[in-house]
Amino acid sequence: MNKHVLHLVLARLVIALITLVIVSFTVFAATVLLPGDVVEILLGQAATPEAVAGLRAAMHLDDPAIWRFLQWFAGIFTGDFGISYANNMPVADLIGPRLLNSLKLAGITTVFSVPIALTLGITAAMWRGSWFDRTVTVLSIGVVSVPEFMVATSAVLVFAVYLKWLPALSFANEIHSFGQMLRVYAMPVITLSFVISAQMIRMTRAAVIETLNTPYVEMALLKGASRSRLVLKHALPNAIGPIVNAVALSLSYLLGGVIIVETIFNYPGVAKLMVDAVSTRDLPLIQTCAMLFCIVYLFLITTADIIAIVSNPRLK
Amino acid sequence: MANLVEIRDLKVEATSDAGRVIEIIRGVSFDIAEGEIVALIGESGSGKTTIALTLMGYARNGCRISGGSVSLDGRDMVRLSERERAAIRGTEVSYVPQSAAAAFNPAQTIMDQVVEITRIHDLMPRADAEQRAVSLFKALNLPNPQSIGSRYPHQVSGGQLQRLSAAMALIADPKLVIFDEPTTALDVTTQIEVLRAFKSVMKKGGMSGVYVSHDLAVVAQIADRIIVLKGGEIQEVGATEQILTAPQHDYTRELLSAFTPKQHARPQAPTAAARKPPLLDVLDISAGYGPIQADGLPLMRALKSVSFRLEEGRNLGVIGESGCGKSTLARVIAGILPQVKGDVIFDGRQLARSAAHRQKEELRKLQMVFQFADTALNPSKSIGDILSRPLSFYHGMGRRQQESRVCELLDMVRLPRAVRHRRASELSGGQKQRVNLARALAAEPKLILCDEITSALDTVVAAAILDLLKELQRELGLSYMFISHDLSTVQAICDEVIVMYNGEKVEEMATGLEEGPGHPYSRLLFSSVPKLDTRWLDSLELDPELVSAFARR
Amino acid sequence: MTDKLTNWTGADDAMVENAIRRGATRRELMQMLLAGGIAASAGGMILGRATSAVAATPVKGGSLRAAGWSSSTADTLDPAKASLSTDYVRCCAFYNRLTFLDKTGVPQMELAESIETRDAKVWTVKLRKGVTFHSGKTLSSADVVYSMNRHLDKATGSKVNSIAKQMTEIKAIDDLTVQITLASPNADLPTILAMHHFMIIADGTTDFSKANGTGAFICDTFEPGVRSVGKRNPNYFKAGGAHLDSFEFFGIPDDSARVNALLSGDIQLAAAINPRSMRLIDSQPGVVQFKTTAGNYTNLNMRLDMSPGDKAGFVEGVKHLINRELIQKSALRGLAEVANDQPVSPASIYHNKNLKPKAFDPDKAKALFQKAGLLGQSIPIVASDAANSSIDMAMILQQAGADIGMKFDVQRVPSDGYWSNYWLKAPMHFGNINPRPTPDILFSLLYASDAPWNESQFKSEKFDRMLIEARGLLDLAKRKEIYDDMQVMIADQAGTVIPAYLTNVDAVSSRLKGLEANPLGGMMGYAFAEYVWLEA
Amino acid sequence: MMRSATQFRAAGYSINIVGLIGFLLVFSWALVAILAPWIIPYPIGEIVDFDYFGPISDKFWLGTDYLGRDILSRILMGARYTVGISLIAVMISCTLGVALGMTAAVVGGWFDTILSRFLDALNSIPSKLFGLVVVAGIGSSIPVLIMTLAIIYTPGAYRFARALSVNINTMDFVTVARARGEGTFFLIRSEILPNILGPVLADLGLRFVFIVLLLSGLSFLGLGVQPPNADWGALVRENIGGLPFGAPAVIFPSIAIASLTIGVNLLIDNLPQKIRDRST
Repeated sequence: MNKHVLHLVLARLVIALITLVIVSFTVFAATVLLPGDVVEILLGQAATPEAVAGLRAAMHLDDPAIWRFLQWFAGIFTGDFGISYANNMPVADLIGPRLLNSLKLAGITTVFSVPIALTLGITAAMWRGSWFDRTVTVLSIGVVSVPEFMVATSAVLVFAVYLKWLPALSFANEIHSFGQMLRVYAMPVITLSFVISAQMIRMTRAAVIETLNTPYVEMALLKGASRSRLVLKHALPNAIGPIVNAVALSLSYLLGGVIIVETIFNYPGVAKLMVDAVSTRDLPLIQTCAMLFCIVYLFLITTADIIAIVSNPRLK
Repeated sequence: MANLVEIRDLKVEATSDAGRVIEIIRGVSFDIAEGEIVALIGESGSGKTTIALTLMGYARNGCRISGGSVSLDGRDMVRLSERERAAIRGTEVSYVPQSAAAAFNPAQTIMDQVVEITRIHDLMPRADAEQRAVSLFKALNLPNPQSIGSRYPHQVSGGQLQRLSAAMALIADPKLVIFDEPTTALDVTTQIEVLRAFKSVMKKGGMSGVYVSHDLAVVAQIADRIIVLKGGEIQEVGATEQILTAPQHDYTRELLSAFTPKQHARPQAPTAAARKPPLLDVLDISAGYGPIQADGLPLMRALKSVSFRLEEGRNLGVIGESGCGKSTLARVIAGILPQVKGDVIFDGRQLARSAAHRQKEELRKLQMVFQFADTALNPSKSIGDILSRPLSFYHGMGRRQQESRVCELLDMVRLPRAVRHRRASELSGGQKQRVNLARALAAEPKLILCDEITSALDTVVAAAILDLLKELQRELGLSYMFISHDLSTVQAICDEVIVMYNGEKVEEMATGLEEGPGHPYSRLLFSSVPKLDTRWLDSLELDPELVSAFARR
Repeated sequence: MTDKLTNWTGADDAMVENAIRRGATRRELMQMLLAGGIAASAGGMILGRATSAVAATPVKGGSLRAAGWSSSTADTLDPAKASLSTDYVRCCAFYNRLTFLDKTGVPQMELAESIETRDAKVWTVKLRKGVTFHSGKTLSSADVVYSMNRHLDKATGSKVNSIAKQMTEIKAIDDLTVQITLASPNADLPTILAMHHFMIIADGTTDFSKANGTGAFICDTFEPGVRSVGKRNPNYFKAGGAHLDSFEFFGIPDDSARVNALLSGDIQLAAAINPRSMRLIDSQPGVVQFKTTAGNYTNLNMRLDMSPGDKAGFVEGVKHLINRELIQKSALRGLAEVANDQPVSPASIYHNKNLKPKAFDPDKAKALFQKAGLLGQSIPIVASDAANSSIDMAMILQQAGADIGMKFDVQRVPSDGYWSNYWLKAPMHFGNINPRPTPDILFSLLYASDAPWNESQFKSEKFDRMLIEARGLLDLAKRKEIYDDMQVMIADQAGTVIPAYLTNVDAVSSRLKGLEANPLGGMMGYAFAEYVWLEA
Repeated sequence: MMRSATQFRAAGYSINIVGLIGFLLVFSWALVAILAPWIIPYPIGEIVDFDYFGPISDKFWLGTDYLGRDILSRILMGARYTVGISLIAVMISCTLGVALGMTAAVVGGWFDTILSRFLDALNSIPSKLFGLVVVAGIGSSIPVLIMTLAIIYTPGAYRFARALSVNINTMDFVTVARARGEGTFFLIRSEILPNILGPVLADLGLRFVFIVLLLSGLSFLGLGVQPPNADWGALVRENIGGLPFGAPAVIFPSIAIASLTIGVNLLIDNLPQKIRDRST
């Protein structure tokens, strides 16, 4: 019985690993396709042919790209992610603290937005067709349709510039108390929640409505169960599969997709790092970032799959 | 006896997708006395379930109670507020669903759901509730009553679920219990157990009951009174005995006659047939699901080296209970599930294992009709399109040819030509099954595999379908392989029967010899078919060993 | 009241003020003035004035947060590699140069005590005594030799390699004396040494994850693409040293975000405000705008060796079709000075004032295009956010073209990789040139036949000869004459359209004091950190 | 559920008032997109006002932008790009994704596995990197832009459609068709597709919103819409500086985006019963 689940889970993990390899190679290929290499870009306007040649030699960028990729790839297994071309620092050191920041932001956003989104989705489903339901559905679309940078900038103007309640920038490295944490994260989190909630709300609503039409919910109704009991105890547990899936997909945005928020609030996360890496053609850095995003993405969807499997007693 | 329930001039109306409002219950009135069990008999669409549900003040999505009164123990369920109704549901009137499998929440343990009523209305501490549940399990003689509650619905058999759902309804010993076709989904051998259990519990508790069913024989065993319904109106009300023996209303008679179909007239001497090469020759087939094991056989074996042959123009019945592999057999022959071992020789040619590798001609000559008419029809296509596809596919017909041929086919299966513009969802179960049949006929096959095609239908409709099959056979010289769990249907149409149990062919015989079957399982099976006799169930003596050996409780 | 004195200029005032700021003693100053041939009496008066000007008495302490506009993982503390304003600011805070330019563009001594030459070819640099690196090591000639030689080593990837190349020999004479020999005479060496890339680092330094300089701040934190924090250097060689206790710097690329950060008080200095945001800060109390026209510009380049640039008349046509006033008014919101197609800005003493900008004259342009046989053809212009407001300029030209039936097809390309993929390569593209201290550097970088960045492939032996000649001259007036002519040549012959010199606006909190203009660029030539102070 | 009086019926198909509003919004924007060149008051590139972020005036109905260009004209022209490009892109991505999704579900086996993995991979590549590669590799033009958007959003549509198709694939009527010997294409086209249409449309709605937004992002990678033209997202972005003093130049483009995206979704969420019923 549980052996079965284990089997499914393992299968998922193996598949995830395969995907990972595909991605890192695809990203590598993509980067190599880009014109201009790290040397030209580092030298910028000073990139005279001989200067370029010289620096290239100095940085051992003459050996074929694929070879460097393989070296990097081999390195991973020894926990060595290579040295950044752009500033000769170990990639691990560059990413480490920023990854932590990103995860913090993502985590807090999750804690904040997921419950709200689910509640809205579920309540909307509960009173399906009601005005509440309609407003939620329309608003959820309205909210995503406002460009992210617009939301962020407006938030800064209102809360930081005029009301002076919150700082305009998020200094992740200055948090010593819970209060400060709230102040620092409030705006980025709100902005991000705006972006990711819609999909969760819609999917949750759909999934719950789906299960509300099943015989066992009717049965519960005929036992005299209240509306809330119908939804929470009977519909919801059976809607978990699709819901976690939607949540996972929305959350997968929180690592690589938050570039705008990172820029506007000057929040040092990995998204900006990745963009920099791409602009400087910093292969080891790009590779590692891409790996990272992919891992998180796969982690999320795989967890979603697994939760779906586990939450379904038929597979126990 | 005072009346527990008094229904007066009840009206229910439904709104169709197109927005039309139709009255589906047209002024029904009847009473139920204390401790009385009343059966609502009728075909699908007769409104029997709808009426039963109004007793809980509930009307399904798209329906609403538009008139009349349903007074339960003096309170009118129609007038009460939703909150008040909720308070009564489960405590005073409770419901045993048609398909327990669907009515149990897959995500919760059985015990949670059985005691839920006591939690909702909080009637007693959980411990007591569980006590009570266990005693009910005993009373409904469920196996290992102590532990069964901790399982999940998918971990117990259909028969057990059905009884558990009864326990679920009885937990708060209500005054009235509504049974909605509780045994329709069960195998005959199981059905007996369930019926017995219900009957005894009800009698002990002295509860009133409403028993909704389309199966007179079943009702005969349990009900005191029978109400015959048709098109949302009461046709006849009477004591069970009287309804069975001296029916007043024509419709009631129709039902009764449909129940005992005429035996199939044996065709020309088998000896003559014997000389012909067999139309279908199945040699030592093994098949199943799951990964292939070391021994070259799949993990879950549904068929274990089954062989038989079927001569042209003759009909073979395959009978057995759910999970005996009879449907798998059909799927193997149709090439839907490739066998791992054995051969299928059809019309003198050996067939490839998978339909994908068979030739069009082979596929054309061998058609299959599925059990569930509605899932077998694409809901988003018109009947016309569905029927013309095989015409263009097999016979490469042009548009106009198709048009006329479709009409012919519809005539053949006794459906109005106008149907071809409708979608499946707009047809009744019987009509859908006819469409399925027509689709098979469109291919002009030699053999049709009928997988339980009548078991989802009302008796009358089923009988009509059987007659249709016979006529078609006469006109087109078809052969049928007829799969069913119901002996009488098989008797009605087949020349030979093979009895299957647990993936194996246990017996092969000519129909009509059921009185003296060799194999004990066959005996059990045949004796379990309910008879139109109120005393049948009580008088029935089953060899307990047989039961314990074969019946999947 | 300066009229009493003969040849005393505001520049000298500034020099004195700076000297005072750098903690020069009264005695030193008197010497300096006497060297300038000024009577002690007058000198005293000047000193009084100077000190009072400076004596908006600096406040010690406080920590400053300032934001530049760009920051990436390519941020570096290696002066040789420094490429963004962000790098310059940090280098200025952590290191020192041998010389630096005061606000009038005159080189002043910093780590060097004196720089002398006889023939402008062989230079002797005497170093200050008792200057120590943050590591505690004392500054010696070896450090200077090492710092200079790095620029000649290809492996360093120095930005000023092409300029450093003229230093054929750099050798230590003694512990505090270095001799620099040039390939050919160049009177501008002191100015060249004032460029940010020529910061002095400790001998043998290879690891730049932290900065070990002699600067006013000690590098406390440095995270590339994130931020840097400097703590006040207690034993800084300049008397008094920096006013601020700590100095944090980072980049906020998003323009409105940078302004908002300033308005909300999170930072005290927001560099390079986009003209579009001016209205926002105009209206704000407590915010001061600090404008510098240092002479950086965005220019449209037409390669003379490629179509359409090679067609006679086309370049001139474009020079007449580009509406300089409109660009200055609309695209740059008046934060610019209309320019005349040559790189020496009014901030430089060598600027040719008599060279007037070409008039906006569509009809003339039309005629010229007709002559070039290009009228009505669709001509691609490559623009990018990488080159400041180049897209707006391109659109303005495009519109003007549309009115005379000339199709300019503006291609916006990613700022990512722009310099290596499009700049200097596309037949018609935009460039963006940062201020350079001397015309010589500008010309040899951009217009000499062998210039590494000859944007329009302008080639002229005459021009090259004039360049060499002027370089060797120690006589200021004669040089200016030559440079004037060269500016005219460029304006008329080169394929580069320079519509305006951009004015750089730094928005600062009114608490921030001590900021001044500097020809090396905004933020006081990026060196503000050590001079400014915060009022409570 | 009784029919509310606010609904009207036409030839068996009926759409409620909310859906009608959605339809009108989308329709009018589509109309604008088509007619734009003839109805814009000023050429979009021309600087008509020396004042920037100008207020609403009878000369400039929606004020002027950061260069002093007429915003109304720019929005009207922008409709061409936003509506046109986004609609086409979303169509392509959904068509592609759904087609692949159904094929994967029907064919199953290694085909399914490989395809799913590959698209997952594609999905986890940052769109900026992807965009850059495209500009660098193929260069930049409207068709390229559309394809890029489409490709970026195909994996999502695929995941969604595949999940639905897998369910339908187990239905008897599909088995019947198989047993009849039908080919994959027929199974997909006429057995599966009609039955997943409803949910697919609903999904398309949300996807559309994201594409509209990503569009502006990509145009800043130099991909697609070239100056002086601009899509709405780009309009908001280039005028964001005007937000602090509520410049119409930044407010109205945002409103335009919102109205379009909300319109599309209202329309889809309230499609006529007959179409929605096809969803199973």
